[in-house]
Amino acid sequence: MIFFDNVTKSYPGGHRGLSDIDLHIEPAEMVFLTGHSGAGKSTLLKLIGLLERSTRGQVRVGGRNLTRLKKRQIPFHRREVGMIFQDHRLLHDRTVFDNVAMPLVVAGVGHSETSRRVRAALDKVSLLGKEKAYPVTLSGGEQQRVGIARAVVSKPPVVLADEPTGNLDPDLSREIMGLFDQFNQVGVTLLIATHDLDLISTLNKRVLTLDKGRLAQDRPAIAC
Amino acid sequence: MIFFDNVTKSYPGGHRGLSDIDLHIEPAEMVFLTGHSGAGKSTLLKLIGLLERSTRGQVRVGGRNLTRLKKRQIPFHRREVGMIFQDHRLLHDRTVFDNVAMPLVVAGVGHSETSRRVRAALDKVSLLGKEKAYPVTLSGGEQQRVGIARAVVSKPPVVLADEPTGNLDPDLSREIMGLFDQFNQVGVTLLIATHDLDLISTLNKRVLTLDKGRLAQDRPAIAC
Amino acid sequence: MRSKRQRKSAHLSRRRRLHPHVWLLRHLQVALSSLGRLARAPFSTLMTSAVIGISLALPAGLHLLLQNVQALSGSWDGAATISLFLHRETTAREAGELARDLGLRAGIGSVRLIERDNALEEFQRFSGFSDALRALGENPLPAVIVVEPTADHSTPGAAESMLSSLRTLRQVELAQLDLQWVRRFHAITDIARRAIAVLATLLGLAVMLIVVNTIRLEIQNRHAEIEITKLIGGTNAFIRRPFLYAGLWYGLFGGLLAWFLVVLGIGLLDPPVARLAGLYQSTFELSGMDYPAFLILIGGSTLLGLGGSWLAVGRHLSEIEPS
Amino acid sequence: MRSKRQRKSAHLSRRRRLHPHVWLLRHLQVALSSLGRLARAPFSTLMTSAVIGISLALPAGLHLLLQNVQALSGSWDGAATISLFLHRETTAREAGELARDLGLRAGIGSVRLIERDNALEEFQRFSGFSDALRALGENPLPAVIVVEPTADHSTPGAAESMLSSLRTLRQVELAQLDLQWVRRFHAITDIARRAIAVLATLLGLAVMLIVVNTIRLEIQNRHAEIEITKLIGGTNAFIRRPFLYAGLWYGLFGGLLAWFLVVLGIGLLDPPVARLAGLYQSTFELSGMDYPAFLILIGGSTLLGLGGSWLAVGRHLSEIEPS
Ligand SMILES: Nc1ncnc2c1ncn2[C@@H]1O[C@H](COP(=O)(O)OP(=O)(O)OP(=O)(O)O)[C@@H](O)[C@H]1O
Ligand SMILES: Nc1ncnc2c1ncn2[C@@H]1O[C@H](COP(=O)(O)OP(=O)(O)OP(=O)(O)O)[C@@H](O)[C@H]1O
Ligand SMILES: [Mg+2]
Ligand SMILES: [Mg+2]
Repeated sequence: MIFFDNVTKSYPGGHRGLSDIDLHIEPAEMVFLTGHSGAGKSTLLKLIGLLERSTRGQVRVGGRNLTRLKKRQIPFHRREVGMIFQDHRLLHDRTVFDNVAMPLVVAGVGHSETSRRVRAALDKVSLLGKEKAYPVTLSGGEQQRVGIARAVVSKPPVVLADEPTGNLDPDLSREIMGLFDQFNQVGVTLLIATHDLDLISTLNKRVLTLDKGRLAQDRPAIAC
Repeated sequence: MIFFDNVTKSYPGGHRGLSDIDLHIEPAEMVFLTGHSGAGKSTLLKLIGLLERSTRGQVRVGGRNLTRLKKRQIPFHRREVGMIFQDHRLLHDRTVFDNVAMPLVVAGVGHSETSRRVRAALDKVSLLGKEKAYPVTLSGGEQQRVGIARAVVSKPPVVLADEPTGNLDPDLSREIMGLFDQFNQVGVTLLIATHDLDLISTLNKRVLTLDKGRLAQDRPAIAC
Repeated sequence: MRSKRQRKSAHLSRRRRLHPHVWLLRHLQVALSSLGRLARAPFSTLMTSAVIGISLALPAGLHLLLQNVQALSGSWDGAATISLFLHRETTAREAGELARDLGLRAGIGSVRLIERDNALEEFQRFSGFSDALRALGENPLPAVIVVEPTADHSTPGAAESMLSSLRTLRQVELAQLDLQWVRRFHAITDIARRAIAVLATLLGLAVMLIVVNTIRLEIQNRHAEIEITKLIGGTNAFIRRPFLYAGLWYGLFGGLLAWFLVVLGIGLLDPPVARLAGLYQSTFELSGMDYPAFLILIGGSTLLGLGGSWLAVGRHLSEIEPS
Repeated sequence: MRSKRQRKSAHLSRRRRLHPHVWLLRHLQVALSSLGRLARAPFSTLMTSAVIGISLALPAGLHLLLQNVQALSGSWDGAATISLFLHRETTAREAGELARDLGLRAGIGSVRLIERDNALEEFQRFSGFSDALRALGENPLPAVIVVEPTADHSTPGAAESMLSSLRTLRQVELAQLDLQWVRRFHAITDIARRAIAVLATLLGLAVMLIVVNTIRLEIQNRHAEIEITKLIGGTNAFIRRPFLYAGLWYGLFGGLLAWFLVVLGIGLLDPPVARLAGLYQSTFELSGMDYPAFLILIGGSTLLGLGGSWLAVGRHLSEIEPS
């Protein structure tokens, strides 16, 4: 599903965010990404979501060569990649419902269909009661879950999450990971950057470790 | 230093963020604040920084009764309370140096003095090399440290931190906590909201636990 | 692999084509929702529209005034006229006959006879020296026949040749091609028209700039929204649309306000103009804006608004990229 | 406890008072840094200034034109004049003597004798009926003495009584108080002045609105910055200052641009005006803006800018509170 072929990302100023990454993630795989602060986790996710372009090497997602993708095709690529951020990136002047509905509105999904799917997504993250609330009135954890609902509402084949549990208490973190596992069960490919090594250790998933922009370790899930 | 006297905070709509909190934090104490997501940790910190006003009860900080503080005195109160946020709250169109210098500029500190103190603060969080960088070019952990530098640069007697290590790897988290401990040694009163129970357990500090807006537990530091 | 990739990318492009019905519906939705957004910030919307309205009201109002002046002086503005001053001995009857004969000539559109007494009256009114002339006692003025050539004989050349043929008439002491007032009047209206054109250009430009600026600031203002919309796969067209409609609405409201201001301005100017007309014993009234002019004003304003937002959107939307 | 709290709060307030020298220095810094911010977005700054400039150039330019027209017609605008039409039999010598006598009378400022031939000439030029009058052969016009009362005898009452005393002179056939042209001219300039006043008010308002709107959008735009500044203890005065200076700069630049546009406009209008003046055998030239008018334009514009930003800041800054 996701291929990195000798990918290097240099930021303006010469700083290397990623160096010579080779990587292959199968469809419907769930993979954790760890590494110290500044290791390049966010950079790797950004390359997949086309928030940045690789300096060298090829990134392919779902058969699309991102290196060659034209500018006007980027939106259509992003519709197939759900993204969850450390800082939520919610719109503070829109209700929870409207925030979650955005990917569907952008894709031109009809009104009743949108309503149905948004409710289903909010239900999954246990926020159905906060539909009409504004993000500022939510706690950090609740905002994070709104972001997750938004990322999955349009059922994208790939979901990227950048430290989705950084601001959550341990119980909620486990719950969210369970949620990701559920998505994974129905065939979604997930790539999750996290610092929470304890949590990872309780889940039997593939773990990639970055170190100063290089892939230091690739520990596969132990087949059961 | 910080007194809560039967404090309740109701949000518009009737939701109770905090209920009947009684609390006393001594000068130069370092206190952790934990609790599930939505327990009211951020709300408690906001009351101290006057980002919200209590609905009932009295909050006093450094002898000032915040309930009675006039609107135009709020800025001067905030200068004595350094705040660190989950989402950093940096200005993206200013360099790291300018971001950290803001509290000093606001307080009217002279040019060379500002420069000296900003550099000292950045040195403490090991970011002296990134002085001229813009926040977007920093990793999440680096941005968090800029936020910490900004909160302490004006040497406020009270520092509040809302999940300062949520986005950091374990090593860096420990390092930051060490930093807070250093501030504490020189007499700063610290109140830190966090989910990282493992980290707390390694440090011998007072821990407050909130549950649904109520103070559920107040475990004092074991005197050595 | 390659062919699969190509299929996929073709698929990506295909999703952009919509059924025209759906397309129209979406545009309508965006137009209404952008109107709703403006309505939710009525003060700001009113301000922008007011600035546009005032800017457009000026050239429109001045143009209307110029038209009024030209209407007032309709007779001067027509073809050149030839004045035939008859010998003072010519009797009123002879003069009348001559006028009748001239009316039948080819190339002559209309003929007006001003008899000696009327000539004095008209001259007095025209010059303002009424009492002075009355003091002369005897009427020194001859009868005058004013000949207006038909349109095809009004060119300078044709008028000149008609003049020389009329000059040979027995009863005519002096024939004069009356172009001087026309020339002066044209010089004045020329200045006015030039000034109004300069003004209209400047203010049209100003309206553009206002809209560009407003939309630009609005784009910056909705920075977060644009960034997030791009992040979740919003196309540029999708993001652009509400801004374009906002510009269109600003233009439309500005145009309507300009029209209203012109109507108001005419109302304010009417009393002093009536007083002036009174001094000239005239019953002249300012005429308002007609329907085509109204449509041009509104249409032009709307286009300026749309054009302005187009410029702003083109320049500033691509600057915002998520990171 | 209580007294300690009070002492603390007094301490908080005391920190706000600064040494005047430091205060001035800070203001200068803010003024310059806000200028720097404008310079870093030159397109936007230029646009806002351009809109303000155009809006102010209009009434300023029109006012200047009106002044020019009044200068052109300076003689009409003076005191009322009395025209004495002498009997046709009066000789040139008699007329000259009368004029000299009149010049010595109390209440009479100046006396001008128009002899019969000159009267005809002037009359011809004035009426445009030159050829027609020449055709009359004999000069029908009397000599005229134009008497201008001194300022204190120019009131309608005093002028009327002087008129009746002059009317009794032996040589005078007809005495006429010449107010008609003055009245007409005043009616016209009255319209113009009223229109310009309406315009100046509207456009002054527009400038205010533009600045209010620009600053309002800028405040929204710098939402995050304001929020964070409040968070770290920035006072309202500290946050307000750069916006006020931005308004001031916009006003100043707009005023300078308006002045430039007026100079440009005068330059553009000069050729057709010269042509028109040529038709009247005049060497009239448009005069530019003088120094006090320049100062009023710039000062007024700056004040409008500052006032506009004051309004915007008052309304919108308190809406932004950190959370
Ligand atoms: N836009 C940018 N310009 C320049 N350098 C950048 C930019 N973005 C990131 N970097 C640098 O690239 C390196 C990797 O950054 P990245 O954000 O990928 O780290 P990370 O693994 O996500 O760290 P964290 O856990 O702190 O979020 C860092 O050293 C950072 O300073
Ligand atoms: N402005 C607001 N308006 C209404 N309700 C609010 C507001 N802010 C917070 N709340 C509610 O108050 C409760 C406490 O919120 P708070 O942000 O203090 O929780 P928290 O302990 O910081 O949670 P987290 O660990 O997720 O950050 C939550 O249920 C939240 O929905
Ligand atoms: Mg990161
Ligand atoms: Mg919180």
